[in-house]
Amino acid sequence: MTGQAKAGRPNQLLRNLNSKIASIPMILTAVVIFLGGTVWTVFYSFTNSKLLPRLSFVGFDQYKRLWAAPRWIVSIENLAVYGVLSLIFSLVIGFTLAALMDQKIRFENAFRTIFLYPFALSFIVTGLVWQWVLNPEFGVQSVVRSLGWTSFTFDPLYTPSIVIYGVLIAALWQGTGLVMCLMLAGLRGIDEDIWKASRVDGIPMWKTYLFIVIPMMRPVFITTLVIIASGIVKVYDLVVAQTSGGPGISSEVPAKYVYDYMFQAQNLGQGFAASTMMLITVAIIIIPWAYLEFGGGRKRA
Amino acid sequence: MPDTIALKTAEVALAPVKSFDGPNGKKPKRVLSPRNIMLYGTLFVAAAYYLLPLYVMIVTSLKGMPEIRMGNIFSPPMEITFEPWVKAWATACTGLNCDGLSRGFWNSVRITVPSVIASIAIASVNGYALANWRFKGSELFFSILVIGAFIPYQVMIYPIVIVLRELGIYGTLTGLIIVHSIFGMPILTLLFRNYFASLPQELFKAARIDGAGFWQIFLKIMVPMSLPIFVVAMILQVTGIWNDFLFGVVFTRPEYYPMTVQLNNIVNSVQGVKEYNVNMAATILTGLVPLVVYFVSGRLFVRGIAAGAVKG
Amino acid sequence: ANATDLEVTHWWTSGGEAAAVAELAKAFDATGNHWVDGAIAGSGGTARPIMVSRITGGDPMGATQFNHGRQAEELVQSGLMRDLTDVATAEHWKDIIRPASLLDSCTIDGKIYCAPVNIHSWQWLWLSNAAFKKAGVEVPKNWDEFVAAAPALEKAGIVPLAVGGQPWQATGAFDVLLVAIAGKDTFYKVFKDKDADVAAGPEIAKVFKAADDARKMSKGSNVQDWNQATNLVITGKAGGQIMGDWAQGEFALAGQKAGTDYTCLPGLGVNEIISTGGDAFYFPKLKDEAKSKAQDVLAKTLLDPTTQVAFNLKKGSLPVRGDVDLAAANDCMKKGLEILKKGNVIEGTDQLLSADSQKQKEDLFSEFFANPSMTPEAAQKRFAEIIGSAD
Amino acid sequence: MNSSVSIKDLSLNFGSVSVLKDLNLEINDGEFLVLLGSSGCGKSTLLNCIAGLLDISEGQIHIKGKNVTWEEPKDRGIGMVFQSYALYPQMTVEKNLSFGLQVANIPQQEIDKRVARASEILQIQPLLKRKPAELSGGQRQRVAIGRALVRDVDVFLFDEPLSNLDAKLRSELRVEIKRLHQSLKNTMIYVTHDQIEALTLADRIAIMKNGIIQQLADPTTIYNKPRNLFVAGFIGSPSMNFLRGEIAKRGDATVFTANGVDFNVDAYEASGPLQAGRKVTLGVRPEHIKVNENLGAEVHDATVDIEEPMGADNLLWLKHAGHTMSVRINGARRFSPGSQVKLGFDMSLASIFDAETELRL
Amino acid sequence: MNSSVSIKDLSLNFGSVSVLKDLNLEINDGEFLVLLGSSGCGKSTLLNCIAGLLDISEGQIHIKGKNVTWEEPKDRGIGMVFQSYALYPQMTVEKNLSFGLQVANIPQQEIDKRVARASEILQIQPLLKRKPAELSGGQRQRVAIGRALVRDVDVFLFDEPLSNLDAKLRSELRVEIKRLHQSLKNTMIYVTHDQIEALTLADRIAIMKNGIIQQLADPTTIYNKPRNLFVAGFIGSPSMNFLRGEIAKRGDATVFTANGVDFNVDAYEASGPLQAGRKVTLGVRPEHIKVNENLGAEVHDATVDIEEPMGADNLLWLKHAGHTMSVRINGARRFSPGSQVKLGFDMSLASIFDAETELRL
Ligand SMILES: Nc1ncnc2c1ncn2[C@@H]1O[C@H](COP(=O)(O)OP(=O)(O)OP(=O)(O)O)[C@@H](O)[C@H]1O
Ligand SMILES: Nc1ncnc2c1ncn2[C@@H]1O[C@H](COP(=O)(O)OP(=O)(O)OP(=O)(O)O)[C@@H](O)[C@H]1O
Ligand SMILES: [Mg+2]
Ligand SMILES: [Mg+2]
Repeated sequence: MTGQAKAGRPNQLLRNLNSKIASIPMILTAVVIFLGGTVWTVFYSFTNSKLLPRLSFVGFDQYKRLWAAPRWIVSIENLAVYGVLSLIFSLVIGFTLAALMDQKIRFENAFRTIFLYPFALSFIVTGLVWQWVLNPEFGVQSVVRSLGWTSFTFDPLYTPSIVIYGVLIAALWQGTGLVMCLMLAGLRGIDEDIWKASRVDGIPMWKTYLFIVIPMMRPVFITTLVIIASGIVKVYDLVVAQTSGGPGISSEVPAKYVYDYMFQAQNLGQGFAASTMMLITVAIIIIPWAYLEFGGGRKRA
Repeated sequence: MPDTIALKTAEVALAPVKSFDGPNGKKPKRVLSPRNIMLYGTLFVAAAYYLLPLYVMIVTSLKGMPEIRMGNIFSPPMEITFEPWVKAWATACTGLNCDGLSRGFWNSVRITVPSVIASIAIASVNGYALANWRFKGSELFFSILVIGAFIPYQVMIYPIVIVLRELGIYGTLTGLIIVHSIFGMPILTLLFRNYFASLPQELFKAARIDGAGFWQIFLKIMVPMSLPIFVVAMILQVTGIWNDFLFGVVFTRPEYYPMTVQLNNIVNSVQGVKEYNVNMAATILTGLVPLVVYFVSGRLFVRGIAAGAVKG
Repeated sequence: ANATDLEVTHWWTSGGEAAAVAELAKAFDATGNHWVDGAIAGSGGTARPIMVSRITGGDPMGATQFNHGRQAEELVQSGLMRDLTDVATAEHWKDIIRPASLLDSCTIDGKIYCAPVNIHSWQWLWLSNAAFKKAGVEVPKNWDEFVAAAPALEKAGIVPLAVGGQPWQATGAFDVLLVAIAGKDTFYKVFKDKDADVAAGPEIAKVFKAADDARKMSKGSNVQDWNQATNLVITGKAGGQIMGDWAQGEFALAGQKAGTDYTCLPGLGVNEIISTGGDAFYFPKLKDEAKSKAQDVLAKTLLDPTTQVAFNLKKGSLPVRGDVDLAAANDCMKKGLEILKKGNVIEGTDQLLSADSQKQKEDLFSEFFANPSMTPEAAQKRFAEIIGSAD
Repeated sequence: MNSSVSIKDLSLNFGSVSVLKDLNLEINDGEFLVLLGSSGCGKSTLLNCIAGLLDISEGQIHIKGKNVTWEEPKDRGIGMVFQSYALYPQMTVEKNLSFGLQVANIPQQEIDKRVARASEILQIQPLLKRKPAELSGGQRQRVAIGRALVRDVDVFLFDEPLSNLDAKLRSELRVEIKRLHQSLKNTMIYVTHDQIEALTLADRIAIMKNGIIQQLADPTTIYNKPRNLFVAGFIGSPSMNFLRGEIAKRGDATVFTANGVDFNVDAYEASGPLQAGRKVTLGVRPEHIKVNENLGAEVHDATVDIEEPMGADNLLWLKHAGHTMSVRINGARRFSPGSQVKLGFDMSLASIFDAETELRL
Repeated sequence: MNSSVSIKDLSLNFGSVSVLKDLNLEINDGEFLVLLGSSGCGKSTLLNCIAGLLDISEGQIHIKGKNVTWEEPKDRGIGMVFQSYALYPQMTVEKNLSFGLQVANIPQQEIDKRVARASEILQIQPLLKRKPAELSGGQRQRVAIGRALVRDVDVFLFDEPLSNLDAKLRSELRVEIKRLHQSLKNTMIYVTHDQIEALTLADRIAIMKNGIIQQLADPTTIYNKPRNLFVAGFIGSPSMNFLRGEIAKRGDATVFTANGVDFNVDAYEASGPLQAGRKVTLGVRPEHIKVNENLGAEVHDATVDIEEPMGADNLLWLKHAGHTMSVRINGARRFSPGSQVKLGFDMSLASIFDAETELRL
């Protein structure tokens, strides 16, 4: 009888056919572009391709050179500093603003729009504006000096040791609005009764946020983290627009290294080696996470 | 006993306001309580930080070059001039073409509209398939896709150039639309998948029992229920695609160059002194479309995010 | 002929450059065809990847600017570029173009793939007469005097040496110092023979010493673009700038006169040698027959004597033909032509080094100029390493 | 008895919508008061006002004789248990119980003592190290009660604490809450829309509708002598049978007549005179109608429409002179649909309401 | 009677978790079958398998004699009503009803006819132009039923259709569904975890636990002769009283003895012999214990612990020889906590289970 049932079982490939057809763009993108592109990139990182990809293998030479290049090291350091700080500050500022917005305030719409609008602007714009605001000759520094505080110095973009913070200021200006929105949406999803319970328990508001609400917003933080983190790894436009990696190489970032070596230096192999390093870093962080979120999710649901 | 009720009404009428000792009714609230001062103080300071660059942009764009050279970027223009705006829009030069941003504007529209539509259409169908019609491997492809969100665009340029070349659509608008769809796919699919998964499964089941198929359920049941998430997707995509520079210039030819290319040219091709006022005017003009989209649909944005993004 | 649209990409977008391009376009349009301008701002670094992508992506433009030399080598090898040998023979390019190295750079396996349009030399020091007047010192006649005058300039609130933030500017300045201080032979030993020992040797150490001076003198020039730096000189905010002859276009545009408003010192006034790099146009292979024809027309037009004169006057560079009359040339240009005639020329580093090595050099020198804590010795060590591994 | 919570002329508006209107309520010390009413009638709102979670628009609230109208919730001496439990999800049960105390800077020793006591009373000692997600619904509810318990408060407020639980658990926890009240003797105010909960738990029930208390009395009174039609219909499942008709005199006897059928109502203890001709509604509870047995003097004919066996009981839906009527009989007695039966009505247990004012006569 | 739905050896796994195991079930034509079980036991899963919304792992499903194991839901001749109504929020009621028909390309005339008929049966004609958001819970539920109705199906599947409604509405709609079944005579499979619904509606009840059917029988049998301890405990509210003890002989008489107290069980109709010494569990329903009246021969002493008046009934929680016991008496009889009472047990209505196999003896 069971055998009979099996005989009637339709072809597994045809089951759910529409869904499979509809997913073709996704499958193609995932497999051909992201997976294929990645494999291709890794593959060619072992060649000494110059302007055009060609199959002349040089083993790990590109990687040796990469890790010997001071500019790559600086890029990595910058990304680390920028990444950690922008993660922390985006989350802290975004959450703080969201918490303030959640206090049943007046003009909520106006405030939200103000915090969010920079997100609508491109990095070129953001970079340009902040390049200008931070320009020592007529930006904040000169304004403060003209007010009488002549020794005031604030020129992050022209001081190699702190230039990355100048970039950070602009990045936060652009990105925290979105984080605020995500957090606000998360806060709005918190059960009203939790607030009431904590008020009855006499728990001060800040403690409620810190010890009760934030831990409850784990999914929001994860989504936000994905969005911020994917932005951090990719940071390129802002640096190009704001500092072009300068002064010197002090605000270089990995994505720019990749781009510059692939296209300006016409050394694809080197660029591919650098991208491979980036991909590995991303994979180390993301794959366990993706597994937990999506792979393990089936069992949990 | 209708009289009881009459009596009660009379009673109320006779005794106007009962007064008790001590606190009564609403707790009086001071407008200037320390809490409010802190709250609004912080908000206003933050708002000032966010508005400052916009203010600088606007003020600068209304000044003449001499005034800019003299002074303070924060001071309001002594003499308002719209010259920079005109120049940015209509006469700024890029190489030999001196028609400002205007030539790129329609290109941007031509790129943005179909790209936004295509990328949202594709991602929403993907998200729907992933949420409601899972098949073997669908989650695996999705995981790859999400990891793809972390790959810097620059890394992918070369492979994509090759793919588009092989497809014979390199340099065409179609090619660019595909590229935008590809790079919009990870985050959008994530959003749509989460959103559709948060809709009641029973609706989907009911529709299946009613005999509706994959596309009918999507078009007739799911889409009409999903306005908020479509708004979020639209905002993200309009912003992203309108502001895109790299793809617009790498994957098309000059006749399709978007506005950002002109912006980049205006900003980067300096004629001796940087014309900050023109740059700022160009900047604002370029950002205008996404800004308008924001102002119009900002409220739906938060709602949509609450509905889609937040549920991990 | 029917009017054929030909798209030409380039990165000439500054004031002087754009004016020069307009001359080319005018001349081409006069042939009955149409020049479709595809300018991409932000220097070659931004523009080249876009051009290369388009050529490799199968959607090539009609013609494109490259620095001749090695930038387009592989594209030619992959058969993506049009062979111009026929045009060249018909127009006798071999005879009229000088120095011959320019055409050599366009020649691969005996075939000619590009049309050089100008000669650019890097080895110039531009000085603001007004700045020195303000500081109360004589306008220097060579690099050493300039270094000596620096403190006075600083005291007057003037940045002695303007160096823009773009990496190639610092690199270029160093190369100029190298030729000027270490001489032609050392230059070739380092860049042509890639002799790492020489690069690590005492000759080059002197160059690094000078570069160190330059670095100190350049402190405070908070600008990015080369022409902004030039503008500092024009407006007297900076004493001088090491920059190629294209800077002249900016001076001209600002209405300044060589000799009275500014002073130019070829070879830094030390060693009057100029390099002969330059720009050239490449013509990707096109399927469209009419366009291919138009490409030939454009190639011819670019080297047309009148075009050459008009273009180079605006651009501030030297024409590639020896047979044109540059009566309208100004002081500085004449100096350049003189040197050219004497044959005191070297090849440009773009022709000698791969883009990759150039990029590494740029990384080094942009860091060196921006980071005062990097000693000349450390920098020289890395320089020697780059030369050692250069190709 | 002292009044523990006293609400005076309380009004509350949300914007222009008035939710509570001039509400007065005295709750005695140690009393178990249930606020009962259908969804949206303002029960939770009233409870939140007492807790201080909502700012009232008018009136005063006194707890233990103290005017707390403007006090913060934590200073009112109240503990509250929420429908959705509102446990802090990332804290262990122990932490959930002690967090409020720690914030109030109560010495650790004292905290431990109180947590131990509460968890003993509620028998949640084995759960102390778990997190809420690892608890069943009933256990969560117990922890939520525990959180109020440790705070050593005078007044417990419950907002539908059982409505998220399944039927079986609900009846178990109901008993536990009752037992808790018996041992603690605190004042408890309990919101529900489940009448079984109300009837079993309450010392007194306040039935609300549209923000107004309809009747405030002990469960027996509410059940047997509902003050108006709303209360009568609201309490009892299945609902009281209502017949619309009028009073008439048949000789000496007073009868209720509807659709041409008379019911002798002499046995009914009216609080006022039942004049002939007065339009009234007669209400009879399903269990006060006898079928085929012990019928009494007056016998009515009816047809069985639907039978609903419910285990211990059996519910019959009958057709009787144009009305549909439900009757509850012993579960062992079965009737098939369509069969003819005889009914007897016990008028001493019935209710008669004026048709217009809807008040009980 | 023909079998309308027949499930053969059905198994279903979610990944490695087995939810349904080798399940066999024959449902007769026109039968009202209720699937009853606690949360998570697999009721909805089974229903979804029948509907074709889940792919089964093993076995077959036949509807009306046709093997539909791999058919699409729409081709199985079933209609389904969901707990959350699952109305399409953006469509009017009319559109909700006709959507499935339009999808199936049925002529508009026919659609109109069917919608008219369904809305007449369910009395929702005035609502046809509204959207679901503008309907009350009960109305929504009715529309949901209507959606199944218009499709003219053989088998109706209900997944806890009433559990989102309040008690009053629930009991009203329960009657309506019963009436609907009586008039349509379709096969209906109804999932619930509310035993009252199960008992009142079902022709037969299938009680499930962990994906296995524990007992499949008519309500009376289930209530009076539960096949095992689980069924006995699951059905009845408050739950059956269970006493753990053993069988003993006292002279001729067979007794059940626990905590030193004997209960004569001669009146019990055992399906097997009750040997002395066998460890058993005695189950007595609360309504089968008499208090102070009609006690019978054997009298036990007990103390009232808690009283739960529930209107028509009164529930007493008693302490009796170390057990806690619930007894249901008439609502009019009241006892205060602490009072001493005498109990009589009706053993002919009791159940005895083997302590180990938990099966009824
Ligand atoms: N924040 C608010 N703003 C406006 N109206 C509100 C608000 N909260 C409640 N209401 C309204 O006040 C009325 C009473 O609400 P309340 O929550 O007290 O009802 P409830 O009796 O507790 O009902 P339930 O049994 O559903 O919990 C409702 O009509 C509701 O719509
Ligand atoms: N998609 C799924 N993946 C994994 N496990 C599932 C899935 N759906 C249901 N289950 C599990 O299968 C079991 C049966 O679920 P089902 O929904 O049939 O229960 P139910 O009897 O309908 O309960 P309820 O009364 O709560 O609706 C549960 O333990 C549940 O956790
Ligand atoms: Mg409520
Ligand atoms: Mg279920």
